[in-house]
Amino acid sequence: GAQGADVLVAVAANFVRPAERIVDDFAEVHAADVALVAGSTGKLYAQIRNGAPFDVFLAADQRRPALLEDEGLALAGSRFTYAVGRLALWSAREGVELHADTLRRGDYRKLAIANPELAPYGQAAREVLSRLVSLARAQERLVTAESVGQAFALAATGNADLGLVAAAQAQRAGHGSLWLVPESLHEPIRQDAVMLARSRDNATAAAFVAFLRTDARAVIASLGYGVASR
Amino acid sequence: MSVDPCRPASSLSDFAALAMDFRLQRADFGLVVRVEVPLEGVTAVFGASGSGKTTLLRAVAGFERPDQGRVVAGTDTWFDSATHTDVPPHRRAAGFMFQDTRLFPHLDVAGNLAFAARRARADGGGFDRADVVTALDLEPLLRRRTGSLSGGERQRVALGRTLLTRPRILLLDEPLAALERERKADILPYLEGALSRFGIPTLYVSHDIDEVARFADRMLLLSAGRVQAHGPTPQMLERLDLQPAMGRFEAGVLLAGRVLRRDPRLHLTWVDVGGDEIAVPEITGAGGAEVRLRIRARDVALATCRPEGISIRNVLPGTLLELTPGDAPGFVEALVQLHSVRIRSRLTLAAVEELGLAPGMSVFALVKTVSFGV
Amino acid sequence: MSVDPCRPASSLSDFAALAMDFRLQRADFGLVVRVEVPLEGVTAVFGASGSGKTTLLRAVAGFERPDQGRVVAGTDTWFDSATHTDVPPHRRAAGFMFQDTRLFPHLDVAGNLAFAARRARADGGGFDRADVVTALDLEPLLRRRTGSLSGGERQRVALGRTLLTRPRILLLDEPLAALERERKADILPYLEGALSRFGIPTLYVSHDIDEVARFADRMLLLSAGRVQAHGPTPQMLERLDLQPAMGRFEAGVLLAGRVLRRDPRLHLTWVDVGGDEIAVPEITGAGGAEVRLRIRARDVALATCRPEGISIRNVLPGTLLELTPGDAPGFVEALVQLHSVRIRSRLTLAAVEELGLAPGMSVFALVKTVSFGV
Amino acid sequence: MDHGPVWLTLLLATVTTVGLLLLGTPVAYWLARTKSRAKPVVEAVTALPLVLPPTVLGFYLLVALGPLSPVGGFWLELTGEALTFSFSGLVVASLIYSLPFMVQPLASAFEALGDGPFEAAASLRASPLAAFVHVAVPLSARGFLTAIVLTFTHTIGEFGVVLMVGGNIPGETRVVSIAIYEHVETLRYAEAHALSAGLVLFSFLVLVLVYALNRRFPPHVG
Amino acid sequence: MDHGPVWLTLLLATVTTVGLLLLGTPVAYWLARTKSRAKPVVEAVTALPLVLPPTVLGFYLLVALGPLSPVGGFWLELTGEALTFSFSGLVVASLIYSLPFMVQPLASAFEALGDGPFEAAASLRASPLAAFVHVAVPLSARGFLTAIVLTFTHTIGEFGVVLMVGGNIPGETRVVSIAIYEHVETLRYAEAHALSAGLVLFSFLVLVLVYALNRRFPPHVG
Ligand SMILES: Nc1ncnc2c1ncn2[C@@H]1O[C@H](COP(=O)(O)OP(=O)(O)OP(=O)(O)O)[C@@H](O)[C@H]1O
Ligand SMILES: Nc1ncnc2c1ncn2[C@@H]1O[C@H](COP(=O)(O)OP(=O)(O)OP(=O)(O)O)[C@@H](O)[C@H]1O
Ligand SMILES: [Mg+2]
Ligand SMILES: [Mg+2]
Repeated sequence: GAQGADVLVAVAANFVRPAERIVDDFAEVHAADVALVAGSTGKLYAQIRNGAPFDVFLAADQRRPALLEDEGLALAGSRFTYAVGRLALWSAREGVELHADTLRRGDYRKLAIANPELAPYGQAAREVLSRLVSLARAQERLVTAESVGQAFALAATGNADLGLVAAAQAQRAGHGSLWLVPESLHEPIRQDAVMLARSRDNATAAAFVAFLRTDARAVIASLGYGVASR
Repeated sequence: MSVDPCRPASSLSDFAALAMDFRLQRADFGLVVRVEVPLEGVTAVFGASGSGKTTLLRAVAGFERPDQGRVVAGTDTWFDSATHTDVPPHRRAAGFMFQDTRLFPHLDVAGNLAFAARRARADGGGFDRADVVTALDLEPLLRRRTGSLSGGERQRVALGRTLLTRPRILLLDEPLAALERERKADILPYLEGALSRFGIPTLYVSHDIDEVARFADRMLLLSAGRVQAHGPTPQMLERLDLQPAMGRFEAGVLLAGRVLRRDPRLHLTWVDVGGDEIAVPEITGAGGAEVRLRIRARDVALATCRPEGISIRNVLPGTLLELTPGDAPGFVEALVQLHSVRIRSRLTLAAVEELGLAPGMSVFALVKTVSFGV
Repeated sequence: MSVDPCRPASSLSDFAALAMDFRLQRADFGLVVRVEVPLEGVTAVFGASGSGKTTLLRAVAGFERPDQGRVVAGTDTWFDSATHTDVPPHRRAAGFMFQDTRLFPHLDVAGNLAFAARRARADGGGFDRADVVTALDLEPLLRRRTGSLSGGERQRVALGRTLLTRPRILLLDEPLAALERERKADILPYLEGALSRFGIPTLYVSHDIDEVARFADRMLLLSAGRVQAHGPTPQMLERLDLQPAMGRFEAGVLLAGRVLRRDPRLHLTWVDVGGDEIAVPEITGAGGAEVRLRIRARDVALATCRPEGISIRNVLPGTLLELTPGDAPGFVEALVQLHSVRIRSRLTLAAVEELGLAPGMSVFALVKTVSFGV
Repeated sequence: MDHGPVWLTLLLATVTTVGLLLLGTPVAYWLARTKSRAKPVVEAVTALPLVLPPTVLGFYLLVALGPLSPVGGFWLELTGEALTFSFSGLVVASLIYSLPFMVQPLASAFEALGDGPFEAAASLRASPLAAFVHVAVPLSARGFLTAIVLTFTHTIGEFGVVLMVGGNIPGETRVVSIAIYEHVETLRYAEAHALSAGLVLFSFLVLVLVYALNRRFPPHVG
Repeated sequence: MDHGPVWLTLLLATVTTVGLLLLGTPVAYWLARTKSRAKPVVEAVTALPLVLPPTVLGFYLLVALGPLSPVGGFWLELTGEALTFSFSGLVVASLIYSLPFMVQPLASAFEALGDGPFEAAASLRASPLAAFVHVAVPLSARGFLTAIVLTFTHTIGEFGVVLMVGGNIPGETRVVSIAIYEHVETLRYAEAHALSAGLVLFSFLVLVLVYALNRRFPPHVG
């Protein structure tokens, strides 16, 4: 059960996998019970504002942690970028040649992206598209998923022949065809973490955040994320 | 005794009577009632189909709310539009048996009886389950689902169920209509006996005057939502003006008598009716017991001289009082004064002419013993 | 004519007859029927409550599936367990009127009638809406929701609805049980006339022998799920052994006669019954018209010499054929041979002894004119 | 405010409700009248779409209706369009997801009728179909009302399945529920409140009207 | 596999169903029997929780039940625990969201009874309460079955509201539907398939059993 958990970490759905590894590593060192609560960043934010008992918030963007900081719900100065997401163009089919021209020429029926309004990966995908082609042209063959996870599902099930998804997801899938979108085509997808004000006296939470800043960097990097320079 | 709509309401006594004084409008049909029925014995409610019998009973039970007026049972006001009194049906302790039985389909017969028995008035008259089950022959049905019962079986169960609530007043809406004559003949004496034994006042709707004339103390005749007449059964049966409403073959008289003696070998009982002796089929009742004899006018013939060598047992001397036209052409109703009671006879115009019958003549009234239903 | 259960099935003719030859078990109740009814006229189905009347009709209509056997109407096999034939009810064209009416609550009365009329057999007999509405006096009810109809009104609507389907065979389950005598007397002649006019064969369940004796061609007597007897009405009414089942006050005879002459002033009609003249209340029918007279044994008295000065119109000379004990103690049933028909009389033992009645004696049968229901 | 989603929502809810009336009514009727031993199994199956979370059901529908599946492939061949990410796909998904709301109340209403009305109809020479249309349906009016209200409102509110299968394409599959959801997620609370309030108010008025009419024309049995 | 969510789901579904039986039955009964003019309004209100997307409804419930709201504050004071992100909060949210599934079929079943059985009960001296318990309830058995099945399965499958109000906290508010959702979201399809299959199979078996029993003891009305 989680009632007894020392630390409750709210984590953006796209980062659950790495977070689990990190928690395991952390537990080996600290013998502490850290529980993860996955969700969309917007939802988690709304919940924190309404009294959710989280200690640490690993968001998928920078905006929500910043808001929390402004609102005094997060510890001032605790915000930092724990991971930088990379975007990949991915197809479930093997051996497909994927590159910028694929998008430019529109060699696809449907392209799945995460909802730009909701997910930073969606936002980044939109930027890529608007740089390579006009957004209006891409629009009609675009399908928008609630989250980058669902965008991946759309591509993985073949409903969309292509998806602009998280590189970490594509890498983990271990199959299909992949083109890592150059970072020059979109603003970096900075994912910020913040420690919540209600947990200012929670030493374990502080330790976990510290762990995330330091020892976890290798794991994060190995799972398809960039890590921000300090 | 017809009802005078101008009688002031205050004259409705509130002791041991059911006072119904209300009006109730349902679309085209209006029921206007102003009548008081003693809270004892059986009051038969007659009237053509659609005359308002069921509606009257429903208003008494509390299932129809009169637009205006009062329903008072003894000292309890059940409904009064003036004071906004409206006692809910389940508190009126009126046992209503519905024309369409309304057995509970989720319970078996025993369950339906138990539903009632569990809620019986503690201080109510003594209907007990075994008694009712035996009288209505419900034993073979007890474990049966109600959905598979025959029409007559449903009625017996519904009657038993209503009796078991030990109501303060019984409202029976054609309780035996689906039963054949034989079965009725089995149940009626039980019902009659039980009602008088436990003293539960009853309003009894029936189409069949024969069915109730024997045990109804009073009759209430409805016609198009109005009380056309109301009074003790004997007087009501004598009234010629009511015959169209009561059915033309039903006219006759009801005579109170006393058992004189019995002949066990011949299975006959002689009854004294105000000085006349009438032979009827054997009655199981002690000598001196009071009985009522219903003699239908159509079963009475007249003779101007005492007939001999005839199988008709009762030849009663009397005086012809009056002759009135019957309700059908060719028929004449004769009223004959016996020793102290009067008897009614239905004749053909042909017979009246041939015998030269006229008021004042001495005649003999002939009544077959077998015309008395057992 | 009782039914011989050993008669081979092949003898069931399949021309213009309804052959019912099946068994059907429902928990404790078993219905075993092997009888053939001509597909014309009215067959009255009698029997105590719970004897299986409704079940029989339901099996014919197709609402109950026999466990084994056949139901054949004319040349159509409706059910045959051997060939797994089971024509669905709506294709049998059997107009079933339910004991509990089953009006459609979502339609008004006119809607209920229209439901049936719309589906009437094109080639069926000529019941038309206006005719039925008038005969059953449904006009004032047409716009009414069925939920608010009185018990009798419901039955009239249900009967009208069933007639309007112009069925090939009518199955009427106590169609008039909720109606008072007057109303019945209005409807019965219409029904009788219409049925014979349109030639729709009918099975008619009733508790009331008087109700159907006048127009039923045959009777089928059920007792505990078995056909106890079956045959033409006159013979059935004469059979003493059936009296317990048919009700003890119902015994009598049914005589076929022919209208001789009428007296419009006295409103009498004389009917020739096999050489005897019987005066009855006025019949609206031409001279020479065939009529049936039902004479109940309880309405017949006997005399050893011709009585004088008596109001009884019909004094019929005859010979006493036999005396048998009645079904109740103290009663005797007498069979009297008239010119060519026989008549039954119910007497007291006391009368038999006093008059010294014995078979072979000459007697006079006395029958009041008024005992014939109009 | 963009009216597209509102219009699309109403269209989807209407099409789903009408579709389920056509598809679900016979199923419910069969369930209520059958004596088959398979009845409990079919009954259970009709309730099953509820037990899976909408998004998950949506995921499986995505697989089942996708162009790689037999159904989706057939549809693609037939119409030249994929079933997913189209309004047709949404309808199919909604039909499946809302099935229980139509079938269950209807089966319950039909069963409550018992055999009486059907026998009466057959005795008046009405075929089973006629008995169904002219007797069973009007007598089950209250059951239909319940089924329609549950189906319609549920289709309005549902978006897990719809989002997954529909792909949130403006004018094609972007319904109101997704729009409100987006507003909430992106902290545009004022817009979310306005749209929610509009949806609730509109639905409330429609429902009050429907129930008031139902009251005026009571479908009462007995 | 972690059994916590399964257990929690069954507990939540059971508590919600029982709770709604207790709360929804009187409401449905009132709706079916009342002659009040407010009836259509109340009827509409009981259907409204369906029109909002679960997440959005969840959002409003989050606000309404949160420690800053009067309700949430009162609860906090009373129990010392917040209503949101607790099992109690989940129950409250589920009760509200599943209300229509209980009330609507029940009201429909009660209405189908008409006045007959109630008059019969009153004529046998049964109080309105007794008539309700001993007549209306058993005669509406099929309606109860429908209401219970819809409520229970819907509570199992629902997760939008639950996720929002409950917060997906392991052992406290993390139910199966959320777990499956999470598996799908985090691309652990194998786990999602296993859990979904288990859920569907289990539900199917329970439903078949329930329907088969219902068939054996028919609650038939006449
Ligand atoms: N709600 C109503 N709206 C209109 N008319 C009604 C309503 N309820 C009853 N009636 C009419 O009132 C009259 C009296 O009905 P009621 O049921 O009291 O008759 P009844 O004397 O019991 O007849 P029956 O012997 O046929 O049962 C009938 O004509 C009936 O149609
Ligand atoms: N499904 C069943 N299970 C058990 N018994 C049944 C079933 N259906 C009918 N019966 C019984 O069969 C017998 C005949 O019923 P039926 O309805 O045919 O009688 P009926 O002659 O029409 O009687 P009534 O004149 O009372 O209507 C009754 O005793 C009834 O209880
Ligand atoms: Mg009545
Ligand atoms: Mg019967």
